[in-house]
Parts: sequence; C-alpha cells; structure tokens
Amino acid sequence: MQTHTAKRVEITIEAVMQRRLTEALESAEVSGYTIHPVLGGSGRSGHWSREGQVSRASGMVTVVCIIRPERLDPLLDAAFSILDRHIGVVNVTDCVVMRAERF
Amino acid sequence: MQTHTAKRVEITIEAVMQRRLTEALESAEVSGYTIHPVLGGSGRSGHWSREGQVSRASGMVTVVCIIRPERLDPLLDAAFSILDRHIGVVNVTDCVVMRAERF
Amino acid sequence: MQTHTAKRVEITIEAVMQRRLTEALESAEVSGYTIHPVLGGSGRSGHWSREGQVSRASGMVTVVCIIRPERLDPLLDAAFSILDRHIGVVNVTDCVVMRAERF
Amino acid sequence: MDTILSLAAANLISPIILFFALGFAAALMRSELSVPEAIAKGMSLYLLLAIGFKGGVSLSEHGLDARLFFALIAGVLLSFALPFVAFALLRRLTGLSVVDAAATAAHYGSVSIVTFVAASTVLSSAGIAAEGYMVAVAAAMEAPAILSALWLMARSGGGAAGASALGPGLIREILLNGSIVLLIGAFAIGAITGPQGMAQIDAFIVAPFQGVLCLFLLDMGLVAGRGLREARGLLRPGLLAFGVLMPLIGAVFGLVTGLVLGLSTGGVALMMTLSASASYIAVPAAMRVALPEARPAIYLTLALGITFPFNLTLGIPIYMAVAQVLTGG
Amino acid sequence: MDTILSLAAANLISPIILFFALGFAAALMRSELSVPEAIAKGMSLYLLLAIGFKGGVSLSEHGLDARLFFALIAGVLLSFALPFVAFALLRRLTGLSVVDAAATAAHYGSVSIVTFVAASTVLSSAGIAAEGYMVAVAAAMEAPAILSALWLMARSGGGAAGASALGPGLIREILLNGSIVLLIGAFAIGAITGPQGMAQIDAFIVAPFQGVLCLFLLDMGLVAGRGLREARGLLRPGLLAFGVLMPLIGAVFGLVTGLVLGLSTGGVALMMTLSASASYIAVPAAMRVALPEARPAIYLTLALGITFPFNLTLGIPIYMAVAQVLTGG
Amino acid sequence: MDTILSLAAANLISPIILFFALGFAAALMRSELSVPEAIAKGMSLYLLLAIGFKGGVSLSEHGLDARLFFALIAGVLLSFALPFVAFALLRRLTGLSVVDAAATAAHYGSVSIVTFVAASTVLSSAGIAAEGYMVAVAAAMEAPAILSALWLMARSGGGAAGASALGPGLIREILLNGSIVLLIGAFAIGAITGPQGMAQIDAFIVAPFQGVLCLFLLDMGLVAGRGLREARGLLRPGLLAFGVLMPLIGAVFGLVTGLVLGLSTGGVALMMTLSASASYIAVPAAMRVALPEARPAIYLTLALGITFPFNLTLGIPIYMAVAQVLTGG
Ligand SMILES: Nc1ncnc2c1ncn2[C@@H]1O[C@H](COP(=O)(O)O)[C@@H](O)[C@H]1O
Ligand SMILES: Nc1ncnc2c1ncn2[C@@H]1O[C@H](COP(=O)(O)O)[C@@H](O)[C@H]1O
Ligand SMILES: Nc1ncnc2c1ncn2[C@@H]1O[C@H](COP(=O)(O)O)[C@@H](O)[C@H]1O
Ligand code: NA
Ligand code: NA
Ligand code: NA
Repeated sequence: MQTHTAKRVEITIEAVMQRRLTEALESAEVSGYTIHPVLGGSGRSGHWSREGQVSRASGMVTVVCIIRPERLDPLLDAAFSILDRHIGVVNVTDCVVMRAERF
Repeated sequence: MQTHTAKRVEITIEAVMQRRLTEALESAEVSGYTIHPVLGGSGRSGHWSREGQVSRASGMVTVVCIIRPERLDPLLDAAFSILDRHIGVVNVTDCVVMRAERF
Repeated sequence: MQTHTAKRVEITIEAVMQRRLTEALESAEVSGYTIHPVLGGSGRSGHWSREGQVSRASGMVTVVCIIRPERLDPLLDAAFSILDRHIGVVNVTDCVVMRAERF
Repeated sequence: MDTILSLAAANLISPIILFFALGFAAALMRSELSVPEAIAKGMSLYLLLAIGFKGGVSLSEHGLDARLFFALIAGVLLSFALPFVAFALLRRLTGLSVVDAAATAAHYGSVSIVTFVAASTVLSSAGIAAEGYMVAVAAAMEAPAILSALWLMARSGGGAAGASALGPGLIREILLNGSIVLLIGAFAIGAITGPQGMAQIDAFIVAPFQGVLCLFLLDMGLVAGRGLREARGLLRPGLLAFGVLMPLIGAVFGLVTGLVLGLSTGGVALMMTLSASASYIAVPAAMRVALPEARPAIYLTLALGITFPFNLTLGIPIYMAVAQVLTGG
Repeated sequence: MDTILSLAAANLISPIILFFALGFAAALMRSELSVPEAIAKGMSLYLLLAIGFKGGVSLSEHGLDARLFFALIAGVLLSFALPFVAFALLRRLTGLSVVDAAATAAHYGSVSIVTFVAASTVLSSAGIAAEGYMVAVAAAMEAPAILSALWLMARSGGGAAGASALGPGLIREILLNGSIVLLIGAFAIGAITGPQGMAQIDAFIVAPFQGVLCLFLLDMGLVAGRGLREARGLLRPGLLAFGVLMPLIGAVFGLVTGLVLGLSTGGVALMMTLSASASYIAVPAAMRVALPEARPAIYLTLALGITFPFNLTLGIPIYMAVAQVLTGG
Repeated sequence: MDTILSLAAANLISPIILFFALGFAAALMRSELSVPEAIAKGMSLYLLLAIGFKGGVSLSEHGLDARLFFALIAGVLLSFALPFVAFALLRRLTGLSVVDAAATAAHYGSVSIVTFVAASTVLSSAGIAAEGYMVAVAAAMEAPAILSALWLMARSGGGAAGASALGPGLIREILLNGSIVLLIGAFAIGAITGPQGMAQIDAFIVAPFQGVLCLFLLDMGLVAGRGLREARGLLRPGLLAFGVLMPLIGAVFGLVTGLVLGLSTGGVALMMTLSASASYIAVPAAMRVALPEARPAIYLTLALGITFPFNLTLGIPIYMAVAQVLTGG
C-alpha cells in the first residue's frame, strides 16, 4: 500500500482550554484532529484524577493531530500560543499514513 | 532489556463500524488490539463532539494494534476493506516492544 | 522551535493494577504520566469490553509517559516489576518534545 | 380550528415543552450546559422501560384484542410505505442527492419513541385513554422503513453497496437494537405481571415519569439546538419545508389508518404521532453502516432539529385535537 | 416440597426476575442493548445506600441485641470456612488447577450483595420480617473468604506469590472497598437517625426501590448472559454442577447457623441466601491483584452466569420456604 | 447563644450531614469508594432543576415583589465587594502571592449552590419559609466576583495577562455557564407554570429531593476529603483560619443586607449562607482560563475542603439561628 510520511502531534491540555486550542489549530489551518479523554495524570503540578479531583471543573484531554511534515511548525506555533501559560505537554512522532489526500 | 521492533497502528473509525473492524482484524489474524474512546474531533466531514452531537448514535473510537512488522500489510488490507467507504484515519508508527512472543 | 528527542512509553494494564504501577513509576522517579481510559480489547487472554464484561471489577487503562531517553531503562524495570505476572502490553516510540526542562 | 389552536397554546406552557425550549435556547446561545451521555442514555432506558411496562399492564387489564394484530400489521405497512412518500417529496422540494434523500426518507418512515412518549404523557394528562398495545405498534414501526430506503437506493443503481452492507449482521442489529428489545420486553413483562406487577414498581415508573421527561427533554433541546446551529448552512427553504410538511402528511396517513382500524381517540392520536415522527437513533446508526455516503448533517438536522420540535410543540396538540374531533372522543 | 415449588413458581413471574430474564435473553440473542457503566454503578450505590440505611433504621427500632454480635462472628466464620468446602468440591467435580480452584472458592465464601437485596425484597413483599442487622452480617462476610483462598494457595506451594501480593495495600483495599464502606456507613447512619431520618428520605430509598432493582437486574442479566455466551466453551458439566450444588451446600451451612443463632424466619432465609451466594465484585478485583494467574473467565462465569441466576430464580424461594417450614414462621 | 448551639447540634445528626461525613471519612481513610462523574453531574443537574423550579413556583404563588429587584442588585454588589474583603484578609493572614490571593478571593465573592440547596432544605425541614426569588439572587451572585478578582490582579501589575484572557469568549462562558442557565431557566419555568406545573412534576423534584441530596453529599464528602488529604501540606494555620473566618465575615455582610432589604427570616438566613459560601465549580474553571498561574490546590482546598464542610455543619445552623433571633422569626 502506498504510504506517505507524516507527523503525529499529541497535545495534553486542560479541558477548559480545549476550545481555545482547537480554534487556534483551525486558524493555523489544521482542520483534522481527534480528542481523547484523560482519566488522570501526574506532572510538575502534582497528581490529579477524574474521580478524586477536588473539582469537576478541572480535568484534561489529549488532542492528536496527524499532519503533513511541512505543516508542523505552524501547528506548534498555534499550540504554544495557547499552552504558553497553561499546564500541558506536547510530543511529536514520525508516522506514515495511507490516504495522503486527507491530510 | 531485550527489545524488538514492531509497528503501532492507530485507526480512528466510527463506533458503529467497530465490531466490523475488529472482526476483519481477527480474520487477518490480528488478535491483539486495544480500543480507546474518543470525545470529539474534526476532519473533512466537519466537527463533532460527544456532548454536542446531534445523535447519540454516532461517535468514534480509536483502535490501537501493536504488531510484528511483517504483519502490517495484511492488517492494513483488512482495515481498509472496512474503512473504504467510511470516514476515519489510520497512522502507523515504528515502535519497540519487550516481550516479543506476545505479538 | 527547539526540539529534543525523548521516548514515549505506552503501557496498557489492568485497572486494578494502576495505582501499583504509578507508585512503581514514581519510585523510579518517573513523575510525569497521563492515564487514558480503555473501552475494550483483545489479546492472548481473549476479548473484553467495558459494556459486555462479566464484572465491572475488571477493565484496563493506558498509561503514557514521555521521558528523556536515558530514563527509559529504569522506567521499564519499574513497569515490568508490576507487569510481570499480569496481563498487559508495553510499547516505546521515539518522539520529540519542545519544553525539555519539563521531562 | 379554534379549539385546535387553543389546545396547542395550552400545551406550549407545560413544563416538558418549556424544558425542551430551555435546552434549545441554551444551545443556540452557546451555553456549555450539557447532560452527561450516560445520564441521557440512562433516562432513555427508563422512559422505554416505563412506557413499555405501562402499555403491557394496560393490555393485561383490557384483554387481548384482534385489533392488536391489525394495528401491528398496519404499523409495519405504514413504515414501509412512508419512505416512498418522503423520498418523492424530497426529490420535488429539495436538491438532495439520491443517497441523501433515501437515507432521510428512512428516518421519516420509522418513528421517534420520545415523541410517542411525549404524546402519551399529554394524552394521559388530558385524561384521554389509548390502547396499551400502541407501544408494540411503535416498536414494529422502527425497522421496516430501513428496508424501503435500501430498496430505493438499489432501484437508483446505488444498490450494490447498500445491499452488500445489509448482511445478516445488520439485519440482526436493526431488529434487536436496544430500544426495540427493551420496549417489547417491558411490554411483555407488564402484560404478564399485570396490575400486581404495577403495584410493585409504580412509584418508580409512574410518579416521577413526567419529571424525568422534563430533564430528558432539556437534553434533547440542547442536542437539537446544537445540531441546528452547526448545520444552519445546510438548511435551505426546501429542506425546512419538508421538515414541517412531512410530519403533517405522515399524520394524515396515520389518521386514516387509525380510523379504519377503529382505534380509540387516544389510539388515533398516537397513530398519527407515530407516523408523523422521525427516528433519530436507530435509523441514523443503520444508515451510517449501510449508506455511509449519506450525510448525517442532513438527516439528523431534519429529524431532530426541525421535525422533533415541530411535533413536540405544534404537532401533538394538532393530532390530538383532530383525533378528538374526528372520533367524537 | 409442594409448597416450596409453588412458592418458587410464584416468585418467577415477579417483575424483578422477569427483567433479569429479559437482559439474559437479550444478551444471548446478541442484542446491543446495554446500560452505561456509570448508570449501573450509580444504581448499585443507590441499592447499597438504601439497603444499609433500612437495616440501620430497623436496628434502631428494635434495639441492640446480643445476637447481633454472635451473628457477625458466625458470618465471619462461615466466610472463612466455605472456601474450604468449595475448594474440596471443585477438586472433586472439576479438573481446575489449584489456582483456579482457590480463586473460585474465595468467591463462594464471600457474598453477593445484590442477591441479598433481592432476597430482602422478596421477603418484605411476602410480609416476612428479618433482623435489620443482617446487613452488617452481609458486610462482614465479604472479605474473610479471600484470606482462606490465599491460605489454600500457600498450602499448595503457590503461596510465595500470593502472600507477597497480600501486602498492607491489598488488605486495606479489601476492608475499605466501596461496597463495604457504603453499606456499613449507611447502616450506621440509619441506626443513628432512626425513623426520623427515614421520614426524611423514604420517598427516595423505599418507594422507588423495587423499580430501580428491575433496571439494575436488567443490566445484571445482560452482563451475566454475555459472560455466559463468551465463556460457553469453558463450562464443562463438572463446573456447571458445582455452580448449582455449591449454593445449595452453602445454604445448608447458613440454615444451621441461622437456626443455632435463633434468628427469625426472615433472618434464617437471609443467612441461607448469603451463604449460598457468590461474590462477583469485591473478590474478583482482589483475585486479579493477588492471584493474577487464576482465570476470571472461570470464576466470573460461575458466580455471575450460573450461581447468581440460580439463586435469583430458584434459590431464594427455596431458602425462604425451607426457613418458613423449619422456623415454623 | 445556647439555642444557637443546640440547634447546630440537632442539625449535625441529619442524614444529609452524616452522609457527607461518611464520604469525608472514607476519603481520609483512603477507601476507593467513588461516585461516577456522570452520576455526580446528573445529580447536580437534578438539584439545580429542582431548586430553581421550586423557587419559581413559590414566586408565582406570592406574586412579584419590588424587593426581588433590590435583592438582585444587593446580591450583585455583595459579590463584587466580598473579594476585596477576602483579598485583604488573605494578605494579612497568609503568605499567599497576589495571584493566589486574588483567585481565592473570587471564590469567596461567588457562591456555592449546593450550600444554598442544603440551607434551603434545612429551612424547609424546620418549617421556615423564604422568598422563592432567593434562587435568582444566588444565580446573580455567581459571576461578579470574578471581575473583582481580575481587577485586583490588574491593579497589582499582573493585569495584562488577566485582562487579555477576559475576552468576550470568557465573559460569555461565565454568564452562560451551565449552572446559571439551568437555575434561572428552571426558575422561569416554575414561575410560568406555577402550582399546576408543580403538580405535574412534584413526585420527581420534591419527594425524593432529600434522598438525592444525601447521595450527592456523600460524593461531595469524598471529593472534599480527597482534596484535603492531598493538599494537607499546603494548609498552614493562616489559610485554615481564613477558611473559617471568611464565611463568618461574609455572613455578617449577608445579614446586614438581608435586614436592610427587609427579607423574611428564611430569606435572611439564605442571604447569609450565600455570602458565606465559596464557589467551587464556576469560579475555578474561570480562574484556570484567566489566571492559570494561581494554584488550584490552594483555592479549591479552601473552598471545598474547609469552608464547605464548615458551612454545612456549623455555618448553616448558626446563620439560621442568628436570622431567627434578629428577625424575631
Ligand atoms: N512526562 C509526561 N508524560 C506524560 N504526561 C505528562 C508528562 N508530564 C505531564 N504530563 C501530563 O500533563 C499534566 C500536567 O503536567 P504538569 O504541567 O507537568 O503539571 C499531567 O497531569 C499529565 O497528565
Ligand atoms: N488529520 C487528522 N488527525 C487526527 N484525526 C483526524 C484527522 N483527520 C480526521 N481525523 C479524525 O477522523 C474523524 C473523521 O474524519 P473525516 O473523515 O476527515 O471527517 C474526525 O472527526 C477526527 O476524529
Ligand atoms: N498486540 C496488541 N496491541 C494492542 N493491544 C494489545 C495487544 N495485545 C494485548 N493488548 C491489550 O492488552 C490486553 C491484555 O492482553 P493479553 O495479556 O494478551 O490478554 C488486551 O485486552 C488488549 O487491550
Ligand atoms: Na414516521
Ligand atoms: Na457465599
Ligand atoms: Na460568598
């Protein structure tokens, strides 16, 4: 099967910032992404978990974007414009995709 | 620790097609996979989200399969036999695994 | 944007073992991880799914850790000390991260 | 006509309609108010269990009736027939492709159980009795329309794909879908255990029913409003007109059927409501499998964003009033 | 014997049994009907809160009783002892490995709170009173069986692993598991606030109780049926026989205990039910941690797919009838 | 004083307080007992719908009252003013940074609807009436405090960031947050449909209310206890003192306002409760967006781990008793 290289960007961010992040992605013309729920985690700001958390207001989500390699920089600029003051992590992996016209 | 190279295949597909996809995987002798929920996303067919969606009937899931590299092609054939007419995306990443006898 | 190489470790494990795993990770000084829910899956011990499972007691979760490459071995040792007798899978992918001081 | 309108107006200020309107308005104003998916699904299980059980108990009280069988057959035939009417109307009023029109037509041949529940509630508030077995008719009307839609596709040359999707897997999924199984199962249990069974669980399924329906319709309003807001670009006048005309046409079919069957006033009103309503759970899922090229944004927005609110607010009181006038009830 | 059978038959057509049967049948027919996990968990919290609170209020009405302490001790001893009986029976009837047999034995020493809830409901429908503190006995019987199973493993040489897993972490998890804490906590609150507290919340915990139990048992039927369907290959005749014999043997132990303690008719029936029932929540979770080599498909299918339906349909009416005959109640 | 204390003691043994205490204790003992997130959210929707609707019906029964408008304005002013008091107190008692102090102050200017619900329940159990429109006052007090906190930040030089975050997006999110929309919407529906609407849904929103509140407070106890356990390192004596003093100071502001407005005994008690309570849903979410540098562990632990339990157990009976004494009610 014909394959194409692409980047898989995984952004874990506070749920309250989700809409702002996806709006920023869309204005950077990244229109394909998938959002996964997060049950809990740990980082520099400590532990949290969906069941034990002090407020239902918090919580995080993970946004995964598959993009063409040349679109990586605008995507990261958009993501960090939102992540800047907020907690969250980003990682980028090389991947291959099949139906390239989709990305 | 002894490591082995493998492929990580990530398939995001409509929830109504999940059973058909896993049956196709199993008939291609891919018997290991993990299914993750999806909260929402965006693509060529527009946005959707689990809370705001027009029908509870829809929604997507992500299926992750770790396989030996030589099993990739049959897996992709099986996946695309289902994905063909449906919305969804697939990406493949190189990874390493430890207990190779499991895959 | 300045990037750094890192490892993305993905561990799928029974939910009842989650606390023991994260405690082992923390004692191996891995303090950053994110936990994702799992809807179902299949492996050598057969199928299961969150809706159809025989007991609500079971179920799995996926723990994702992004770490500096040199921390991989202690992490894997910690993980396998828990995984040893239990079902579950681990895979490791190369990735890049931006704000390296976080990892 | 005057009575019909004043009845409709009275209906509009009941809590169930107003909670639906609240959800609808909140969604249009982009409030983040939302009902968790599990709660919405839990409430829909509750409503199905309660309405099915009540229907069964009422059947056990009034005894079996040959009309039950005729009503079932009539329901199945209506569900088969209405998609053809809807398809023809869509091709006339709108520029929809064949696949979009066929998929939409399937929704209007099938039924919305929540619309049925709302109509039953309004009827019983008004003290109008209906045949308990109408619940079974509702269940029987869910699936046949799907076959009509696939047949419409096949006739237009798109059949290969649709027909191949309609394997035994899909047929079993449609016939044994959760709503049908629970509705029919609860109906059977109600019929078996009768008033004695009712005495054991009425504090759960009767007293709080309308309140649960309020919370459920709040969520329906949110979902319908969000769908409408996102798909507003698609809603050309032709589609809008279809969304309001088709339920009225369906209701006429239901009216004639109800009168021919000799149903009670309430039964006629329910038959009209079923024919007028459009599915938004079972049929969309089947369409995603069998006709994935059809656009959900079209059929869901029509069924849930236009026809459901129309039936809930104006349709049901109109159908009730017409049934009362024509059955002399 | 005749009375026993006719009582059992009457019990079989109550809504709670029939909703369980509906779920079971739907699962066997592979319907996609399902109850969201959060709703199922919410209902189980409700049932625990309600049954615990009611037990506590009843205790506060009848005053403390020395038998409470004897009953608690007896319950703990039964829970310790029954796994040995179960283990011996399993080794005789089936070809299970030591670890599978030990893990399964733990389930049968412990209890199923839902079976207890169903029995309490049937008793109170029949107007048979029982000691309120039986709720506390149920909680006391959850955990001891787990220790017996680990001891059985250790004796067979598999102990190192099991014992190492049984750190203070696991013991705390078992003793403070959610069901025990809520059951005992609600029992204590019921005992403290008494009939006054009951007056404040009875519309929530008494009136709708049986209805909620119907919906809950629908889900249990779905889960049990699915488990049975997936594990049908494992169910050799020996295992099947164990799944029906063991509850009857357990019930005899419970019967003797209840008679020796001098419990009321209802109390004896509940003691029999507890001894006959098998855990399917707390014990499986503990076994996954402590004996991961044991196969859940074996012990869950037995406890939930065979013994639970057996107790719900035939067991409870038999235990009730036997208790009535032997206590002259 | 004596009456106040004995009233407080009586309040402590009600089921709702005891279920909260059960959850709190279970969390401190690290039990895994938990309520699924969807169930907790579902119950909070229920409580908002019920309390809003009841307030609206009561308004429709007693007619509009000019005091409604004055009470709304007074509520808004209190919500604006209290953060300044809280900020000054925090800077005096604790070593918190400006941003942590400002964010915490916002929580104490805003309100906790659950505390309001608990106070309403205790009042109605005691047979003390209150103005139905206090529900609308509660809604009006949610948001203004957020603006005060951002202004406090701006004045301290941290304003650029905060102000930029306060775009139209955030303002809309705050004003149309789910709780406000549902509370006000249900209030309006109650006011429109009046006692007739109430008759239709009271079996859902009145009878089971206290029972649902018990289960809800069990979860609040679990969440508060877990928060407190994890953040115990942060809780210096100064913070602890603030968590208890600030509600008392707020209550005094509420008391004066209530007396000046000429509210009934119940109305004064509710105004005190609102002023004394601290938000833990709407304000934390707004602070994560607008002041992400502020530490949630500080403000949530104070609002939910200290002030909420204080108000629930001691605060509400004190406010009630004071209101009774000073209004001669
Ligand atoms: N190294 C990591 N690997 C995976 N997830 C992480 C990592 N660090 C942080 N996270 C996630 O990001 C959240 C916030 O992290 P932090 O900003 O470090 O407190 C955590 O709760 C985790 O869910
Ligand atoms: N580039 C992408 N990266 C990640 N997920 C995507 C991407 N494109 C599509 N998706 C997911 O696949 C779903 C359907 O996409 P589409 O078929 O393009 O409408 C979307 O709702 C997303 O969840
Ligand atoms: N090859 C695989 N790829 C992805 N997930 C797997 C794989 N093998 C096992 N799993 C996951 O791990 C669980 C237990 O696997 P096992 O121990 O093989 O029964 C399965 O239910 C899956 O969720
Ligand atoms: Na129809
Ligand atoms: Na037992
Ligand atoms: Na306040």
